[in-house]
Parts: sequence; structure tokens; C-alpha cells
Amino acid sequence: MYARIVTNDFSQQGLYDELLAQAQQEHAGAVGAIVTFTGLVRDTNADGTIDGISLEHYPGMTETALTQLAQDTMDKFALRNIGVVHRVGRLHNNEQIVWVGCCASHRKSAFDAACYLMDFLKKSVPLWKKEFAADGEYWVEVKASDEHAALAWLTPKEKD
Amino acid sequence: MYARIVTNDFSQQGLYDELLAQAQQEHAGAVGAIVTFTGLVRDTNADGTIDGISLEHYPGMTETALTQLAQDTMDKFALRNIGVVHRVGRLHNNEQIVWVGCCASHRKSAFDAACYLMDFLKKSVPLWKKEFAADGEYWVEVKASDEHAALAWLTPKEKD
Amino acid sequence: MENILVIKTFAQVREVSGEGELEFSLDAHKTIADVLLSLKAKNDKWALALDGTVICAKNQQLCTPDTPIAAGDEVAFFPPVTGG
Amino acid sequence: MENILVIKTFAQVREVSGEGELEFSLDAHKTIADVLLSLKAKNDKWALALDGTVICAKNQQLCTPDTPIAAGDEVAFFPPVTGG
Repeated sequence: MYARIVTNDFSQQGLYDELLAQAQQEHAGAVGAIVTFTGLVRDTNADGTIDGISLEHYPGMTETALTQLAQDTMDKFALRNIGVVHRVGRLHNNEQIVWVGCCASHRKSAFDAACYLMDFLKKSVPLWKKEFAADGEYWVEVKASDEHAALAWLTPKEKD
Repeated sequence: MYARIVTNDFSQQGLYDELLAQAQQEHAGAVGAIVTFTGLVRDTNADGTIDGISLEHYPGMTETALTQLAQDTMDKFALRNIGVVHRVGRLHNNEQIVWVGCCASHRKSAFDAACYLMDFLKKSVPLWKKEFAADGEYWVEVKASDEHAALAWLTPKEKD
Repeated sequence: MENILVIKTFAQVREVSGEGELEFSLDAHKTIADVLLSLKAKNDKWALALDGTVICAKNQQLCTPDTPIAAGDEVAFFPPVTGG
Repeated sequence: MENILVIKTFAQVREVSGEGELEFSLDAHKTIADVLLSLKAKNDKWALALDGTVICAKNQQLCTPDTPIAAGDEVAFFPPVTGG
């Protein structure tokens, strides 16, 4: 398992190989499905064009929260392995922001786990996104659809 | 878009880069989420240990069905791009069998599309898997949970 | 090709029938179901090969047993698919 | 550290308050809520910074306003998170 906050870009192949090698070390032959998710910086938001983003984090707590979320997700979905990497700092349009990889015996667990981790990452890991628009810099606001974010955040270990 | 039947192994990075480059060519800056699925050969089935598999296909029809499924999935989920590669022939334990990549603006579409494509691939693309056990070779039978497989197969273009 | 169908089989249907590809006289056969009946009557191996759930395709498109056939068609029989 | 809390802020709370990290006298403050009240009263910038939905953490663990505090604690205030 790995859960990291990084400033530099990451390699798809590097993260995939690391994830699979760890899984095979402990569960050789039992990995049948690997799902990865990559988030990229888009060049627009609801108001128009943007010129990249900046990500702030809470050093120490962010790493702890990300590790805890990865461990919870691995346990909940009986994964063979999980890895997550999130960048911080200034990112330009089209750059990679976040990567998640989930190894499981069967594909449903791998898909469900990756979805779950991304949902909770967006609610429970102390990271904040600022967008650079032509007329200034704006912090991304939590959407109406995320109205329960604060509540989820306060109960990150609930199982369902 | 790409949809291929191959005999040789494939590269995660190579397929990812090709998928993203195609997407950026037509939708520069609009790709926010990429989900990939990789299927691997496990070393056991319900009856015990296996020593790899062999995949048979219907040359011509398999490529057509895979291309049609990829196009349908891209349309249904408004993807920015989609790619799918499936191997045929003799594969050993731990080898890569299938890879799917879905590019979308938002993560839900990318996840849903990859799940959908894999579900329908298992029902509607003419590929057959044989497992090599200690006491002989056995064709994989459609599971009870797939009892409607033939029906789904006969209506691969239904929209819901 | 005047009076001929090309029949293809895959996986269990191919192995059990012992024939992966064969030419077949169209004669009075009007539908896929007619071809299935004749093949089942051909010998025990074919009877066994076509005894489970068998999927049909005509010219590489899925079809049903009542699909009409014509000289030159490629008709395929195979079990439910198991890829992925 | 005898009578001191370390306060940290992030994102909008940091920018609007103008203070990313400060030391704060514990004095009679018994809970996170007591600290929030004092900070809001400190000046207009702090009042504005704490005027929306603010999440609290104590020693890098999420907590609620009624959480008790002690000398040496690290207390953080920040808006709902928006990573991923």
C-alpha cells in the first residue's frame, strides 16, 4: 500500500508497476483486476477558461488522512493492494492531479473501491483547490451536491 | 478510439498515452478523468489451481463486435475517448488479458463507462476462455449469474 | 458459391463437432433452424455439439434460429461467450 | 508551551484572516468553541474568515467545536475540502 502527497508529476507505468509488485509479493496469482483513476486539470470551470490550479494541503494531517482512507478502502473492499498519490502546488492545464489504483481478485471490488476512495478523498482529505482565471484567483467552493461534505468529513471512519 | 484483438502483451503506458493523445487532439483541455481497467490471469478457479488460459476468438466478427461496443459506450456516456485491447491465444498466470481506458470530463462517466464496457464485453464479444488445470483443459462455462448472457448478446445495441 | 453455405464453429462447438469450418449444401434449407436440424442429424458428434445453449451468427452478425439464409452466407455456431 | 495553543489555518481561512499560523494564549479557553469566539472578536479579518462553514481539527484529527483543548495542542481551522 502507498499513499503520498507529492509536488512533482508522476508516472502511470511507475505507479502501476509498484502497485502490482506489492500485490504479487503478498498475493501472487490472486490479482485478477486492476482499476486506476487519474484526475487531470481541465481548462474550464463553470464560469469560463482557467489557467491551471494550485493545491494547498495541511502538511502532516493530509498524509495521515490519505493513508487512513486508503487503508479503510482496502479493508472495506477486501483489496489485494491499493495506492494513491495526490499532487500539491501549482498545476497547469492538462497536468495530472491525482492517481488511484486498486487491485482485487474480481473487477467489481476494484471498481467500487476506486469510486469509493475518490468520493471520500473529495470529502475527507485536507486539500484545497484554487483556480486561476483571467480576472483573478478563486478558491473552488464546495458544490451544492456536496452539501453533506462537512458531515462526511466528520465521520470518515463510518462503515456501511 | 481504438479497439483491438492482439496476441502479444501490451504496455500500460503505451495504451494510456495513445488514449490521452487522441482525446487531447479533439478535446484539448476537456479531459478531467481517466479510468482504466486491466484484467489479469489468476492462478486459481473454483476447482483449484490452474496453469494459465487460452483465448479463442472469431476472427473478423470479434474485432467488429469490440469496435461496436466501444463506440456504443463512448456515445452512451459522452466520453472524450475510449480504448480497448483484448488478447487471444495462450496466456500464462499473471499475464494481462484485457485493458480498457475511458476519458471523460468528470469521473462518474469514466467509471460508469468502464464498468459498462466490461459487463457487455463479457456478454457480447465472441471470445472463449479455456483453463489449463492439472487434470486437463476445460472451457470456462457461463456462470449462473450470467444466465441472461445469451439474451444480452442478442440485443447488444439496446440503450437504457 | 451457388448452392453453398460456409459453416464456422468455435470453442466447445468446434471441439465436440470436430469441424471448425465446413461447406454445406444450401438445398432446401431456408433458415438457420433448418441448418441446425440437419447438422444435429449428421452424426453423434454434431448432435452433442449443438445440444446446449448455442449462439448463431450470420455473416458475422448475431441472429436467431428463424433468420433466413441464402447461398454464400457465412453461418457460425458457438457457445455463450466468456472473454474479459 | 505552558499556556500556549498553536493555531493553523488553511485556504480561505488563512487568506482572509491573514494569519496562517499563530500562538494563542490558552487562558480560560476550555473548548474549540471558546477559541473560535475569541478569534472572531480579535478583528474584522478574523470575523470574516470564520464566518462560513469552518472545519476544526485538534492535533491533526477532525473534531467538533465542543472538543476540549489543553496547552500544547495544535488547533486548525479551514473550509470544506476540495481536492481530488
